[in-house]
Parts: sequence; C-alpha cells; structure tokens
Amino acid sequence: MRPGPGALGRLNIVTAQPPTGLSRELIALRAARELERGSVVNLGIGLPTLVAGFVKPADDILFQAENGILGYSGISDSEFDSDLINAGGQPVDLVPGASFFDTADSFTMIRGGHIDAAILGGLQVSARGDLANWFVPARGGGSVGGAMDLAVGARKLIIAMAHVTRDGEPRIVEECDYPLTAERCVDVIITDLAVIDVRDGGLSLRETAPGISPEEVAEWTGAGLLIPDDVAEMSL
Amino acid sequence: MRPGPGALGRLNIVTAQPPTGLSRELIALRAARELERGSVVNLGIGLPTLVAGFVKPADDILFQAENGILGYSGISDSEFDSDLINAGGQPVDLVPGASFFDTADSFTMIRGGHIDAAILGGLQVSARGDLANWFVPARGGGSVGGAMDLAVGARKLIIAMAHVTRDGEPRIVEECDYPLTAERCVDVIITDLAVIDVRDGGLSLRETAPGISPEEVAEWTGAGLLIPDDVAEMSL
Amino acid sequence: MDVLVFESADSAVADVVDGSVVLVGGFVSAGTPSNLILALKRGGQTGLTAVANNIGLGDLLDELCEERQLAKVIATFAIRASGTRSSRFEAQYRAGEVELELAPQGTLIERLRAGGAGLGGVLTKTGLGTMMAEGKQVLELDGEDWLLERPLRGDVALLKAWRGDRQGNLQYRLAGLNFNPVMATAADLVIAEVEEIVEAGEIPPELVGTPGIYVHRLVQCDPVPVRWDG
Amino acid sequence: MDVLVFESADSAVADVVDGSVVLVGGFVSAGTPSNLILALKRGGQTGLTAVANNIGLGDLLDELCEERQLAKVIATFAIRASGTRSSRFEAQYRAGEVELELAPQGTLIERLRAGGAGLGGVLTKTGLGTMMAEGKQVLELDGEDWLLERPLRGDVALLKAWRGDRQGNLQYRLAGLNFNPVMATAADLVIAEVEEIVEAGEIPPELVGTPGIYVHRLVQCDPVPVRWDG
Repeated sequence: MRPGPGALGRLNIVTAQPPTGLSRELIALRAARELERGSVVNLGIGLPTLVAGFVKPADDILFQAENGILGYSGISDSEFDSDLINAGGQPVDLVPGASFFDTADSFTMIRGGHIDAAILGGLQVSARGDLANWFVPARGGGSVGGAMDLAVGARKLIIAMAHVTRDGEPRIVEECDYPLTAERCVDVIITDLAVIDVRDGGLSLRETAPGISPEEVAEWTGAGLLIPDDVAEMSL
Repeated sequence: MRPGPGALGRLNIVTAQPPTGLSRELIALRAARELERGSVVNLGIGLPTLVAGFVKPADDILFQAENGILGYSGISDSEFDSDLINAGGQPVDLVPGASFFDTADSFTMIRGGHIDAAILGGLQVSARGDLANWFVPARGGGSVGGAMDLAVGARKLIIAMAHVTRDGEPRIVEECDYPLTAERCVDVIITDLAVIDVRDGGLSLRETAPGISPEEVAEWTGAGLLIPDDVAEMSL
Repeated sequence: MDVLVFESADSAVADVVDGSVVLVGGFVSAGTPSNLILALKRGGQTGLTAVANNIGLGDLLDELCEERQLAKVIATFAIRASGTRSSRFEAQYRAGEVELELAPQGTLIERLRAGGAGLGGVLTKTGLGTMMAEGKQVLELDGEDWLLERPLRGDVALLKAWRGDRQGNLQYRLAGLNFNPVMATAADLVIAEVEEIVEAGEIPPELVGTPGIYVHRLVQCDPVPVRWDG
Repeated sequence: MDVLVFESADSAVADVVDGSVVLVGGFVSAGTPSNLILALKRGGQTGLTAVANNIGLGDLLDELCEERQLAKVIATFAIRASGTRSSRFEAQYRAGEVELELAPQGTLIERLRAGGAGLGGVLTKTGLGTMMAEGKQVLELDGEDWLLERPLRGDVALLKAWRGDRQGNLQYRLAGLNFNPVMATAADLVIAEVEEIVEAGEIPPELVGTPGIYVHRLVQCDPVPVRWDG
C-alpha cells in the first residue's frame, strides 16, 4: 500500500521522504505525559515498555503487567530473576504495595475495565479507531498476547508508534488492511510526528512534533484528519 | 403424600409406624464407611457434618468446605474463631497441608469434578436419582448454598437422611414433588433403615440396618426397589 | 494511588444512595463486614438490593430488615427448611414485603466474577432441570445442555479483610476470603473494613488477596462478634 | 493423599502417550517447567498438542520442534511481527508442518479455567470483529454482541512451582504463578516440577497457590536458566 491522499489531499510527491520526527525515546516520553496522575497503566511490548522510564514517582502511576504483577517501577538493573519479569520478559523492580496474581486474575483486571490506560504499539490504526497490531500478513501466524483484551478492556487506549512504515507508508489509514486487534478501541495515537485523538469516529490533530507542520502530518496520514485552529507543538 | 406401595406392594397398613432404625450418629458412621481411602470429600450442613467425627486419620480423607477450606479435620473444641468455620458456620480444626481459597476457586473444585464424594442431606430422592433438598414448598424461599453445584460436580453423591418424614411419609419416591436440586445425580442413599444404590436409573437395596428386613425397607420406600439375593446387614 | 481512609464506618457508607445494589462479602461469620452493615443500618438508606451469601437468623444483614431497608435480596441461604424461629427477613419475605432471588453458590460467584471480569456470562450445568433455570436461556452445544448465567454487579461492595494498606491492598485471614475478593472486582464503589491499617509494602506481595486498585475506601474497625443460627 | 514423588523429570513424563494434549505452564521465563519440557524432548513422544502462553525464539518449548514432536500449538505468542532470526517452530509453521491456533491471552486462560471449573464456556468481547471470531458463535444479549469461547482441557499439565509438599500443595514464587494455577485444574494428569519438596504443613495455608488435590506427580529439579528472545 502506498500513502493515499489524506483528507486534504496534500500528498503530491509519492517519492517524498517522511520528515524526521521524534526518536522512540521521545515518543515514549510524550506517551508518559498522557498518563493521568494516580492511574493504573499497562505497557505493551516494544516501544511502550520505554514509557516506564519516563514516569516520575510524583506521577503516582502503577504499572500492571499481564503476566501477573501490579506495581513495578520499570526495567531492573539488578541480577536477572526469571520469576520477576514483565510481559515482554524483561526483569522489573517492584514498588511498595505491589502484588502478584495469576493470569486469570490479571485478565479480570484488564478485561473488566480496571486498567485506566494501556499504551500499545500499532501496525495500523483506522480513522474510526480500529487497531491492527498483532498480525503481519507477510509473516503470518501472529503474536497476540494480551493485546486484544487490553484493546477491549482498558479505559483509555493509547497507541505509540512510528507515523509511517519503513517504506514510508502511512500507518494511520481509512481502513486497516491488516487483521484487526479490536474495532473502535483507540483513543489517542502518539507518533514521531503528532498526537492525534480519535474522537466521534474521526481523527483530530492535537499536537505536532517540534519542527513538523500540521500539513506535513496530514500528508503522511492515510486518512481524513481534522486540523483544529489550536493545534499545539508538543512540549517535551 | 402417603406412602405408596413399593415395588413389591407390601404396605398394607397405612397407619403403621416406621420401624426404629439407626440414630443420626450411626447414619453418619455408616456414611463415613462409604468414603474411599484418600478421597476428597465435601459434607453438607446438618447430619452430614457428623461424618467428619467418624473418619480415622488412617482413612486419609481430606474434607473440603465450600466457603474456602481444603483440609479440616472436624468440628473444633477450641475457642471460636469467626474466620475459621465450615459452610455450616461451625468452627473447625485444620490438618497439615490445609489451604484456603476464595469462593470462585472453591467452586472450580466442586463444579469441575475435583471432589471425589459429597455427602448431603435430602428431602426426597427419586427412583432415577433426582435429588430434592433445598426447598420445602410449605416454607418457600429456600436455601440452596452449594448443594446444586455439589450435586452436579461431585464424582459420587451420597445422600444421608431419614428414610421417612416425621409424618411417616417416604422420602424415597418415584418422582420428587419437591423442587429438584439436580436430576439423576444421586449414587447412594444412606438412611436409618438401609443403604440403597441408584444404579442404571433404578434403586437397588445393598444393606439393611440391624433388625430391619428388606421387606420393611421396601414397605417404607415410595418407589420400586430391587432386592438382590445378597443384601447384607450393615456392619457398624 | 492512596486509598481514602475514613474515620468511621458511618462516614464510609454515608453517601450510599437509596435503591443501591450492595454486594456484601462474607460467609456466615467469616470475612463479614459487620461494622459496615451496622453503619448502613444507622444510615437508614432504603430500597436496597443486597447481594450476599447468607441472610439467616443471627446474620447482621437481617438487621437491615428491622427498618425495612431491603427491597430485594440475592442470596444462597435465606429460608431454612425447618425450625420454628424465623428471621426478620423471613417474616417480611412471607408477607411479600421483600423480594428474594435465590442462587446456587457456585453460580452466584461466577455471575459476580463475570461482572468484575468483563465477561458477558458463563455456561453451567448447575441448576439445569430445576427452578433455577426458569426464565434463563439454555444453550445446546455438541449435544449437551448448558444454562447461561449473566453477569451481576453492584453499585457498592462492602468487604471485610484482616489488614489493609494505604494503597488499599487487602490481606485476608484464614477462611475470610470467600466472596470478598470477587465482589471487590464487581462494584463501582468498594468499601472495606479492616482490623488494621498498615503502610504500603507491609503486606507481602504474595499475600495481597485484593489488589488496592479495586478498593476505594478503607476504615479500621474492631470486628463485631458474629454467632450464626442459620 | 500423598502425591507421587518421582526421582527424575524423565521418569515423571515417561508414560505421556503420543498425541496427548499437553498444557505447559509458565510465561516466558517465569514459572516455566523447563526440566519437564526437556524431559519430554528426551522422551520423544510425538503428535503432541502443546497449549502454552509462548513458543518463541529461546523458549524451551521450541526444543520440541527439533524432532518434530509437536503437531499443533495453541498459544498467544508464536510468530513475531519483525526480526530476521526465526524459531524452529516458526520454520515448521511456515512449511505447514505444524498447526497453530493463536488465542488472546485473556481468552486462553478463561477457556482453560472453564475446562477446569466445569463450565461450558464464557462470553467475551475480546476478539469480536477480528480473525479470532471466525467459526465461533456470537450471541446477542440485550443488544450487545458476545463471543462464545468454549472450554479447553489437557490430557497432561506440566507445571513449575517454587516449593511442593508431600500432599502436592504448590507454592509459587513472585510472578511464577501466571498460567500454572489454572492449568493445574484443567488436565487429567498434573505433573509439577519444584525447586524443593517439603513436608505437609510447611507451606502456610494462605500461601498454597495450587491445592494438592490437583497435583498427581511431583519432581524436584534445579531450575534451568531461561533467556527469552521473543
């Protein structure tokens, strides 16, 4: 799939290179800012894992890992303990008040709406907030982990991903052509180029990365994008 | 309902008094003998509770209480601890290797077929093994507790009850007219007069209480009763 | 996030509104939130639906019948098969003044669990062919019948634990768990009475029976002795 | 009843028959029955269906692919979205030599729980409108769609716990619980490897994660270090 024209049809040069936006770390930093004080948060494998490193104790965030931990502070530098890992297999440190539970109880938490926010990676997000993030058709098979349950159950779903693929194709599209994780589940998309809200079944630009114009974001977005008057530059 | 003629139609004098059979304690003793060595057993409220007192350590029986205990030895003489009770609210003592769990896990055990035998009280048992034990129409409302789950889930269901009501009406009947606990669930009925197996959808007399004849049992049984040649007297 | 610690059971339940569905933890004397129940009695809220394992003679829940605070009870033990004395609830039930929905224990806990776990229901054999199946959907799957039981949730849950920490983590004692951990997941407002409030971290992670994120309010109370009479 | 204590992981799994459905506890490195998996590799049983959270690069379960012992895998992590190196399983999957049924984690655990708890299934929203709903029944209840997920059981379960007592009670360590406690309820033969075997009563009743009645065989093994690579 090539980048199709966005809502404003600005993409004229299909051989253009996407602008250089935020690093993975800065995407994670911006995603961390999206978390409300005192909330319970699950971080997906990959980029979202980095978010834990950008949360301050004063933010009072409690991280949940679907393998059965509530209350880890981040990736551990201590000696590896095979029984103390997050869902990505990385060693973690605990905070006071942490607890352990089995997978059934973990998904009671997730599916039951007890997680305030989940930050997951994405392959594609559609204009109405459908998410595809578990199956690459060219590779087949897939790895879904807890993504489908998190997409359905988390009160707020934040997708942190690169705005376009390595081949320069938009990941934000009118309709996902990758198999879905869940329908109409995404609330916010945070990329190297922008912060976009999924609102009333459509996409609305909230912030741009430093040096990126709203028009550039629209250009590299494969779906209609509302650009309000008050689009801000991300403060990082 | 008056005692109807049994399979052999022996009941001629409807004003007859039922013979005096076993005491409640001896019914419990006989029920205890029915338990296989090393089995996991749930005891219902009332008469079945007494069974724990007739089990020897060598029998290696593990008692489960649906309120969340596996491994109690019997009713406790110690000081009452409100958090250490069986499902009938009675204080219990623990055996080494006991465990506690919540009601969800307790009924995973019960409904999932992990309890070898349950001994419950009964109001009526039908010829094909239907059980009624939770609702007295004259009183209404009812108290079901874990009885329906135990009737469905226990691998072997033993009913310990008086053979007839205080008014001399049989509790073992062709069809229950009290609301059912579960259909076709009873394996063995132990009463003050007899041990009766429910087998291939019918009742078969296995043992009689001392001093009680097979004919007397049939007389006070409101359903067809097979009397094999080898009916034994209970050894108590 | 720190849990809200209340000074008294009365203040912890003061804003429970009339007509609420109230989940009440406990099993006879074990893990029963006696102080919160008595506070609800003093609070005087009416038209309540109580969901609890038992409402028998001697149960503190029966106290809520004194001033007719209960409109409906969903329970597993309610009316005894025999005995001459009767509870207040029983008398009001016979007079048609309070509604009773009896449920098998294993079904009641699964309905609550489904309510807390975002499940739309579970299929059980318990209750098939009995009064419990009346008005419920039966599914035939691979030649076997199953009864569909739907989720149950409360507006409020009243729990009892042994210790609670300032993040709301609860530690239960002995057979005090019973309905409490599942009910904690299945209500919009979860209030727990505990015998002791400790700092976060004092309850070892392996002994947290209810993670603090489920608990909104905590109150320290001395346990009320309970003697059950069925 | 005392559990059967085996001298070696090899002897504990020796009579697992070809074609068995084997539930394998663990989540990446945590609570993974590494010794039992390697014993199954040495045992050489074939045509197995493995049910496990993950079969990725570095997973010991992938070792069972070396001699093509797996006919089917039911898992939540199987084929990575990116990366150049691939597991043995991945290669065999691409060659059509092994079947894969992917399941959402919360659905897999509920299917296993239903299998262990005597439930005929659960209704979830997870997977609705996705490939996971293909071939499954959707129920509309009160205007909402729910996906019906059916129970899943194993012939054998391989578990890992920290300590086990002679009655088979298991105590887990940290995040070592994961799939183990539910899988313990959902198989006909349950085999657990533990780091230490203790006398009954040495595991406090509050810390028993799997009651002994679920466990049939116990074997003491030193843990095998696991390093996951996805």
